[in-house]
Amino acid sequence: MLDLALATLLSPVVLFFVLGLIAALLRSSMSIPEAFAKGLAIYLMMAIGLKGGIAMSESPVTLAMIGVFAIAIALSFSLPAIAYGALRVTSKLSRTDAAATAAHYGSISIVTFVAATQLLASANIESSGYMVAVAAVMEAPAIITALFLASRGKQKSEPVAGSESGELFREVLLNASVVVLVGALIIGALIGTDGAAQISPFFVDPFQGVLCLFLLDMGLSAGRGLRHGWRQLDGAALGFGIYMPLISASLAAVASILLGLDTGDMTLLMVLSASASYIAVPAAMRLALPEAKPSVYLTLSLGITFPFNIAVGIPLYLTVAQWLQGGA
Amino acid sequence: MLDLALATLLSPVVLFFVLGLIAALLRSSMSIPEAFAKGLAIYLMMAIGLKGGIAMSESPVTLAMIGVFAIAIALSFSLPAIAYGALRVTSKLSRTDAAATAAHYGSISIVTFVAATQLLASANIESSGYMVAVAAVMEAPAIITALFLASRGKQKSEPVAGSESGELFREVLLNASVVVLVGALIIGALIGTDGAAQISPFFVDPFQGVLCLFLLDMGLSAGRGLRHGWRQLDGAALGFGIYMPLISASLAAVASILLGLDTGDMTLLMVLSASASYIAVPAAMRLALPEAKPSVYLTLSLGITFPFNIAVGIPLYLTVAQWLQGGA
Amino acid sequence: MLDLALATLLSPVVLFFVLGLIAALLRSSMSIPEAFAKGLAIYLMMAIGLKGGIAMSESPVTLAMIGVFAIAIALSFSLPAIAYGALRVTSKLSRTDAAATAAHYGSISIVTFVAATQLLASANIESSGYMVAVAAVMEAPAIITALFLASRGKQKSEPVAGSESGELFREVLLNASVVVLVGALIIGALIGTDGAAQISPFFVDPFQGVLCLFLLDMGLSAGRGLRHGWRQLDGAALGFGIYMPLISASLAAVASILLGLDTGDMTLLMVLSASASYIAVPAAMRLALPEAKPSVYLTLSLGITFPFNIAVGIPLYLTVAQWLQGGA
Amino acid sequence: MHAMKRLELIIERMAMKRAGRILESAGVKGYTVVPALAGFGQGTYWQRDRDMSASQDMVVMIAISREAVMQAALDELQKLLGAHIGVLSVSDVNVLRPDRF
Amino acid sequence: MHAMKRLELIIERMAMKRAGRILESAGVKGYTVVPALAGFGQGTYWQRDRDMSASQDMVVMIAISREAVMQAALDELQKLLGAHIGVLSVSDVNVLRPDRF
Amino acid sequence: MHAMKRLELIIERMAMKRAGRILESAGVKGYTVVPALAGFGQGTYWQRDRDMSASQDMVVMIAISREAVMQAALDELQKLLGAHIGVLSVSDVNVLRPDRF
Ligand SMILES: Nc1ncnc2c1ncn2[C@@H]1O[C@H](COP(=O)(O)O)[C@@H](O)[C@H]1O
Ligand SMILES: Nc1ncnc2c1ncn2[C@@H]1O[C@H](COP(=O)(O)O)[C@@H](O)[C@H]1O
Ligand SMILES: Nc1ncnc2c1ncn2[C@@H]1O[C@H](COP(=O)(O)O)[C@@H](O)[C@H]1O
Ligand code: NA
Ligand code: NA
Ligand code: NA
Repeated sequence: MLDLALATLLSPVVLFFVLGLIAALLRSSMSIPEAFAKGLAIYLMMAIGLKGGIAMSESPVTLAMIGVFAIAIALSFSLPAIAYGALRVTSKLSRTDAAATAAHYGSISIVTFVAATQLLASANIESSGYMVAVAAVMEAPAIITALFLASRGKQKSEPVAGSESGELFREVLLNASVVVLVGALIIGALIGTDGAAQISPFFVDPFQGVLCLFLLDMGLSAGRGLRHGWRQLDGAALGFGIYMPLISASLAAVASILLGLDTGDMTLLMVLSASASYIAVPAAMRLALPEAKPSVYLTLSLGITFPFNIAVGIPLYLTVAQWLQGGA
Repeated sequence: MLDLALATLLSPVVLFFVLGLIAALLRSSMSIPEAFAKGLAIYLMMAIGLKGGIAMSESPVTLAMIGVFAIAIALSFSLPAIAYGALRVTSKLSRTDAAATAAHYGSISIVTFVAATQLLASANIESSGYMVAVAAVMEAPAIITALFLASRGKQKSEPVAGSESGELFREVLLNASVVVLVGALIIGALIGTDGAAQISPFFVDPFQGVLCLFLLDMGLSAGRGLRHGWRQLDGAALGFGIYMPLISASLAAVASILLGLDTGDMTLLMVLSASASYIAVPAAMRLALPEAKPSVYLTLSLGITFPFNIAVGIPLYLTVAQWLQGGA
Repeated sequence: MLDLALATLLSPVVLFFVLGLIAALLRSSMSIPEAFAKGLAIYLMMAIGLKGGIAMSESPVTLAMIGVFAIAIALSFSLPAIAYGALRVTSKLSRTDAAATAAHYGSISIVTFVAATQLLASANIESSGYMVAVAAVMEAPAIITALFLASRGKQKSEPVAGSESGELFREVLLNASVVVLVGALIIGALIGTDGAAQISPFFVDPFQGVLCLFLLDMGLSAGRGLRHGWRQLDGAALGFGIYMPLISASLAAVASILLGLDTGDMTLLMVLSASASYIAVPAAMRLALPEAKPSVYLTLSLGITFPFNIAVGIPLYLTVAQWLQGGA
Repeated sequence: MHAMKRLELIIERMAMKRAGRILESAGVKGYTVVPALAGFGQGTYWQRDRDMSASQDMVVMIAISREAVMQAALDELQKLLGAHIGVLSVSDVNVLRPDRF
Repeated sequence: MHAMKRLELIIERMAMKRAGRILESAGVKGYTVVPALAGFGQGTYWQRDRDMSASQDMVVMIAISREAVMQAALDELQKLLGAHIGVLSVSDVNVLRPDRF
Repeated sequence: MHAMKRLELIIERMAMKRAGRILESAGVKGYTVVPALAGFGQGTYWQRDRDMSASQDMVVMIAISREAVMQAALDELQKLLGAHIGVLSVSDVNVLRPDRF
């Protein structure tokens, strides 16, 4: 565990995250232009999707896989209910803020997922290519639960002025991360290992380096979120950012044992469950629950849970998975 | 032919184009930031120019080459006249819209050219490095023909208020694609194969991958153009987007036989002739013929002709070239 | 010397700079989006910092190194005084403009530094990894001297309305280039050669190519600066852009001999002293001396001194260093 | 010149399309959207390049229109602003070609 | 404070320099150009990040000037707008340092 | 609708935070910053994508506020403009929800 934690903390990716975090906390004026960071994000999702798709092209679809998808969707649907309950009971967040926050914790963070695959790779632990597809299906269901929770008890409300039927649906199912991840997955499956040779000098070799640059930016965002946002949160809400991933990971661990997943996939399912969205879900929440305060859910998901998972969570989940599998 | 078509359609580059197209048609909100896409475009043109220049540094300038340049310029000058005639006779486009559209079809699309060189490479068919220079000289002449066509019969009109002598000239001959393409070509010729070693990890190896990312964006642009623009066009205009490249490619085939080009270069000259500009010429038209409607020429060039060439045209032109050469 | 000059002038990096310069002087409309160029700049600084840090992880800190740092800081503090004196005596620049310009010449240009390391590498001359750290410490001291010079003789002035204590301090010590350079240096030292393997496909292999793209943009900026700015400068000021780097390099040569530096490090210290800042210091000057005219200091540093150093200065400093070392 | 109303609506980027639909269905013949870079309101700051979630990004929508049409749009916009963050203001301007509006 | 006119010209990015030359030669002492992100007019929509040809990109030019100078500029601008797409409006503003304009 | 003042301050990007602090401490409840792309003034031109030092970048700050508050801000802003490059103008606007300002 300590070895893992150290390996994680001394990986260049995490070190650049910490650099960004420190720069932001020291109020450095540095920033990475939004257009450039968005371009990198699309690159990363293409690369992850292709990798997963190529891996899937080599292994047949099994019944076990279908079970994993079903459980993953069930987790994404149900985790927000737990998150919402916890927030409403312990913190002073309004119903809408609690529901919007809950949606983030049911959904996933693809960068956290990637960081976990890197740690697995460096520890020589196998994981399945289709876990990228599992990540993709866990993006959206949480939003549905959250909307249900937010509207409970209210009279059926009119739609917001100017809204169009289908706009939320499109935002949730056709946002950039879903389109690129699922699209690249399918393309990866179509081109297979042969087609991959041409594009791996762009999508495989520099991947780690690009991730460093991206995490520098995430560190800057997280640090700035923390600096501006923590005042808006009470201790109970801040605590939620730490204990909620642990709850989610525990449930995912139980599910993984039922499914008979091996160490790698179990770790990844725990990581997906424990991670919280900070790009796709915030955008959907601005459309669906515009009254909810972005500073609440972003401070929690990007400022607290993301760093926690990167520095502590991932090695912890892996250790637990190894221990549950009787390994070391 | 079918093999070629399939190889084209299943190449990652085309698959990402299709992904973008579908996402746009389904009204996904995803987009690639303009600044990032423009940066990628400059990278692609540098890479293409360098490749051509390095190839040229190894082969002497021949009389035959000069013939190709002359014919290419002649094609760029004359194709707009055919395009203009066809549009005026069959469609309801105004004189100005028809002339502006014609300019696009006399000029070229460098991405279509690159896609063709990729197909040739994957089919192990040789082509000449100087064809990049041919592409560069075909960018501008079409614009002159189009301006002549648009002004025919009008009294000599005053220049637009605020315009400066030379501004159109600069836009046409010193736009980003001409500067970068020609500049990189010369630099490539100067540094030669030796100098190329240092920069090929950036300009050669990742090229295919960057092209995937760029074509995803082109798919998004094309799909959006189609969705908004097709209503502005009648059937005759839409048909033009398909039959005009076939006419251009036929003329180029005839010219290639006269010049005695081999299969690879013949295919490329057909592709250049058949392709239509969607960045440099639109910008020039906004200056020179501001009354022309961008939605007309962009829907045709980016929404119809580009996808047609990528999916159907390129393999077709190659097949025809092989057949004309008595090959297979 | 002639060989070196030719090798420099025919390197792709310099050729792309010249391409940009020519395009700008011909008033081409081409540009590289700011967001993209800023992203590239951050990439370059990460790469340079990592390289230096990894090199430092392999060699122990010596007393000699500490001497170099001390001298470098002293140079950065003192060069502005010379620059200021020269400008006030020879040109008609106001006190504020002269002080602001002087700050640029005491600070450094990291791209000039990189170009010099490339030339050294291509000539198989060793240089120390810690020179990157030397570059970093030379960024800021010059600003302090300049502020002192600008305020001399004035009554203690009130701070500018709306300014906050610490804002200048943060801008000077925590601007993007300091944060990324120093941060990446430390990270490089932490991960060492082992950790570098994963990220070198992104930070090492494509470095030269990215530099080409970045220098194309610098050429565009320099050319535009020259075209708009030279009218604001008299001959004496323009001359300063050429002779000042020679003065600075001479002082650095003397210092290098006292320190016993070898050819490579001596060249780099001369280059750092001779180079002038064009990103970090201009930003600091807008905060600290807003009355100073940006067109003055930018035309000099980016339009005159940068091209001079790239094309003439670097090979010259190397030749001098070789000669002083009794080498050839 | 001819008197018109200029609407300036500072609103979240995600609500831009909703506001656009309202303007269009009220009969406004055109609008232009300008990106915002940073802002301050109710004690909080945001800055585009410093928040990768982009969830606080704002835009400024400008629409020039006849008074009567504008009045119709305002009622619906007010409802939109009940839900979304936004600042709406209207001023008097003069235009050259009144038939365009 | 001192009364001035504020010109706001929403125009195609490619025509920006033409408009700038007109303003300058009419005696306007300065202008600032702001990029537009998206827009709607005559039944068509455009969005900067979604059209790689950038041929429909608009910008907003703002110039503050004395009334007499502005009047001179308007006549020439009107000619420009005969050819290009664009929306021009003028409003009253007050400034602090009148000698700058 | 309710009468308010609209401040438009065209100022160097580096001075944006200073202006923001002045507005905030004068009691202005919010402002929005829009990036500029290009500009002209006193015989010099600048363009964002063409100067990598970004030292001439400008932004446009928009703040809507009550007249009394605006007056307080103007005095301090005038001092800021003594040092920095900038163009300040104030105009009349009407808003819907006066309690927000
Ligand atoms: N009075 C105002 N003038 C201009 N922009 C404002 C004003 N108030 C708020 N804003 C903008 O609206 C955003 C949200 O404001 P608020 O709803 O007050 O949190 C701010 O970040 C500003 O960009
Ligand atoms: N009334 C208006 N108010 C603001 N912007 C407008 C208006 N009309 C047109 N525009 C802008 O001008 C562009 C072209 O308009 P049009 O000439 O109507 O197609 C639109 O896409 C908008 O960006
Ligand atoms: N009258 C004006 N109207 C609008 N913007 C202006 C005006 N004067 C100056 N500017 C802006 O302020 C910048 C600096 O102007 P100046 O201080 O005149 O050099 C210019 O580049 C413009 O962006
Ligand atoms: Na989760
Ligand atoms: Na063509
Ligand atoms: Na220096």
